[in-house]
Amino acid sequence: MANKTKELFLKTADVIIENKNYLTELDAAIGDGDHGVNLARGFKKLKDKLENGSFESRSEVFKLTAMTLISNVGGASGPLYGTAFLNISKVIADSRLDLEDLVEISEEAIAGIQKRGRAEAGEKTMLDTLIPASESLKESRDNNLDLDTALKNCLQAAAAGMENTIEMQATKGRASYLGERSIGHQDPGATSSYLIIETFIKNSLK
Amino acid sequence: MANKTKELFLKTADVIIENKNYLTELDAAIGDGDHGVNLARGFKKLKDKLENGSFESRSEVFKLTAMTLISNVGGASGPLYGTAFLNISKVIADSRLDLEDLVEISEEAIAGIQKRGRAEAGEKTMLDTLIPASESLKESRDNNLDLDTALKNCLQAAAAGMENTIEMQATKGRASYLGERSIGHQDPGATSSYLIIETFIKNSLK
Amino acid sequence: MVNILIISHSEKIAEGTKELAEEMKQAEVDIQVAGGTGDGQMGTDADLIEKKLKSMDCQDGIVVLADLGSAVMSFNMVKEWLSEDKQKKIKLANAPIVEGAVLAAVEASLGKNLEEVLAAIEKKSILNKNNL
Amino acid sequence: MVNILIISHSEKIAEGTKELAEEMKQAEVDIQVAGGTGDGQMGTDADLIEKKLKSMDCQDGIVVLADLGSAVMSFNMVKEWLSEDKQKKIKLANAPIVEGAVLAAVEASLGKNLEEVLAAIEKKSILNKNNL
Ligand SMILES: Nc1ncnc2c1ncn2[C@@H]1O[C@H](COP(=O)(O)OP(=O)(O)O)[C@@H](O)[C@H]1O
Ligand SMILES: Nc1ncnc2c1ncn2[C@@H]1O[C@H](COP(=O)(O)OP(=O)(O)O)[C@@H](O)[C@H]1O
Ligand SMILES: [Mg+2]
Ligand SMILES: [Mg+2]
Ligand SMILES: [Mg+2]
Ligand SMILES: [Mg+2]
Repeated sequence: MANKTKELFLKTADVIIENKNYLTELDAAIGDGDHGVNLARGFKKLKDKLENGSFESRSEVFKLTAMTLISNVGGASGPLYGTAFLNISKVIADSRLDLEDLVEISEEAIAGIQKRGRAEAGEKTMLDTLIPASESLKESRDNNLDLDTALKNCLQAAAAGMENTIEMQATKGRASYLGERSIGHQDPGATSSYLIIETFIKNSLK
Repeated sequence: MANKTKELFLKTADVIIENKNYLTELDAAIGDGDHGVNLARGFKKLKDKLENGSFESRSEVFKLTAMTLISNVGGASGPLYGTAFLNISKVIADSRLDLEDLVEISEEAIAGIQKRGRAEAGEKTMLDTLIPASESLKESRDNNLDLDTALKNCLQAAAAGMENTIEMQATKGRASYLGERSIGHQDPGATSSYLIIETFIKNSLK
Repeated sequence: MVNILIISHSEKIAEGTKELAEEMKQAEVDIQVAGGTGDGQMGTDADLIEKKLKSMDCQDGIVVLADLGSAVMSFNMVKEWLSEDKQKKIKLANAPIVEGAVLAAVEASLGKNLEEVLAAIEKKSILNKNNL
Repeated sequence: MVNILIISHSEKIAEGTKELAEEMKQAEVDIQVAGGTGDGQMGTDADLIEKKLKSMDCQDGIVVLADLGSAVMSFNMVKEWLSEDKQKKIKLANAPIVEGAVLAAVEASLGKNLEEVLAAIEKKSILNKNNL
């Protein structure tokens, strides 16, 4: 599984790097205009490390990703994504993942981000993509949906969550400095979270 | 009178420059260690300007001194001494000064320093040299003492005032950051004020 | 637009604060600095403060951030040299130099007026570092 | 002696703050900085924070001054990587980065303990710029 995971993160890195300017523009509107730059810096470094390394387990790849983002991103999203991936690395198995596993992984990621950022749903952050996505997975599990359907629903929930940040007022992160004036813009972190989820889901569905 | 005043300030500049290290050491003990450096910077510039200029009145020399210190000292003592000398320049006459004039001049200087620094007597600042010196002049005037005696008394009062700052706790300026631990050190500004008064008195007594 | 002047004993602090605040601007706010003595020493340069205050657009006011007492003393003095009209529109903030400048850049660029910018940055909550 | 770590998004702010604080030291206090991303950008570098916290003498504690939320987030994370004993002795101050660092340098160098240094710099009066 280590190699598939490595490929997945190389793909994710490409998606983030492709969206560098888009993410940066979103952050310029309500933050300091560096979210794309930050993540691209971290994911470029990750690509180097992945391409030049060999890995034994999924967990190892997640851990490398976490540490690389923590060390290289430079913005709040560094510790936030870093802790999310680090938490996942602690629970993720090397066997085929079922819906129950995905629920656990999503909850670990959210717990990591909340540990670092102390935010709740509705504060206009990456959590507003991730929490609905996780909730969707739980619902699918409770309703015994098949994995493909569950992932499609999850992606939809993530997209809706991301879009819902437009109408939210930021109460965490730099966008919170803008108060009411943060309303009307999509949160950059919610957007990068969507891109990551999308890449994960599209590439595991294949 | 312009030339005598020019000579007086050239002499004062030399005294301050000679005492640069001493004043700086006093400031290092309870401040940021630059009082001598600051004043030497200002008075060196003043020497240049005095040596290369010609002046029509006492007032003009005082004003040049004020503006030069304001522009070049870089520390609190710049605006403080600058405003003192500027105030003096507004009232000082070109005729021979009597005790009444000296009282007025000292009060103007103190008013200028208090306008800028909002300090009172006993806060361990330059005012603790200047206020006793001014009070002594007033007492001499009220007792109709002759000018020479008045100036000698004034110099003694200034010296005592300066020394009394040792036992004071600073409540203004950087030394106030030290709280009780400012006690036991002589205030650098009180010391430079004493040096200035001493130079003024010794050179006008000649 | 309210403009911003940052006065620090240290040129580095002044420059760095300006750069940090610039990042958060939502529109054109003029952020100027007066840092150090002009000859590379720690201190304040009254002439530089004067030059900045005179050259900056003061139409909607200027918020001044300063680090320590003697910077404030220099500023108070220079302010008195300006026209009464300008004096009324130039206000020293009781706010921390770095944190205050960043917030002021946001508020000013959102088109807030002088009193609003000051009110926003003089809040005690600016000291709470756990507003993540 | 309590030591001091200054964490800023800006290398210039971090360096300038250190220099300003050093001036007020009354004795040897170790004042270290972690400024910027390491490649000259604005941001925080968790590795640098870790390196500093690990290399600094923590015997009597370390007071940490940080500028904005994401610097605090990085610091909180790095702190968790340290031994429990060290964690207890490393405290983030709810104080402005520049003004707090200067005061902390004075207090620490006077031999105050960690709680005393924090109490001194977390006072609301630190916001009053007219303490001349
Ligand atoms: N306290 C927080 N909790 C969760 N997410 C946060 C928090 N603060 C910021 N974020 C997320 O981080 C994103 C900004 O990341 P980035 O621009 O890289 O960091 P910085 O704000 O330090 O420049 C925001 O769009 C938001 O989604
Ligand atoms: N508010 C004040 N009122 C009167 N004098 C003051 C005040 N603050 C500081 N001083 C005087 O200034 C002296 C320090 O001057 P200097 O070292 O040149 O300035 P800085 O403190 O800015 O480095 C102190 O010793 C004190 O006498
Ligand atoms: Mg950002
Ligand atoms: Mg940033
Ligand atoms: Mg000094
Ligand atoms: Mg100084």
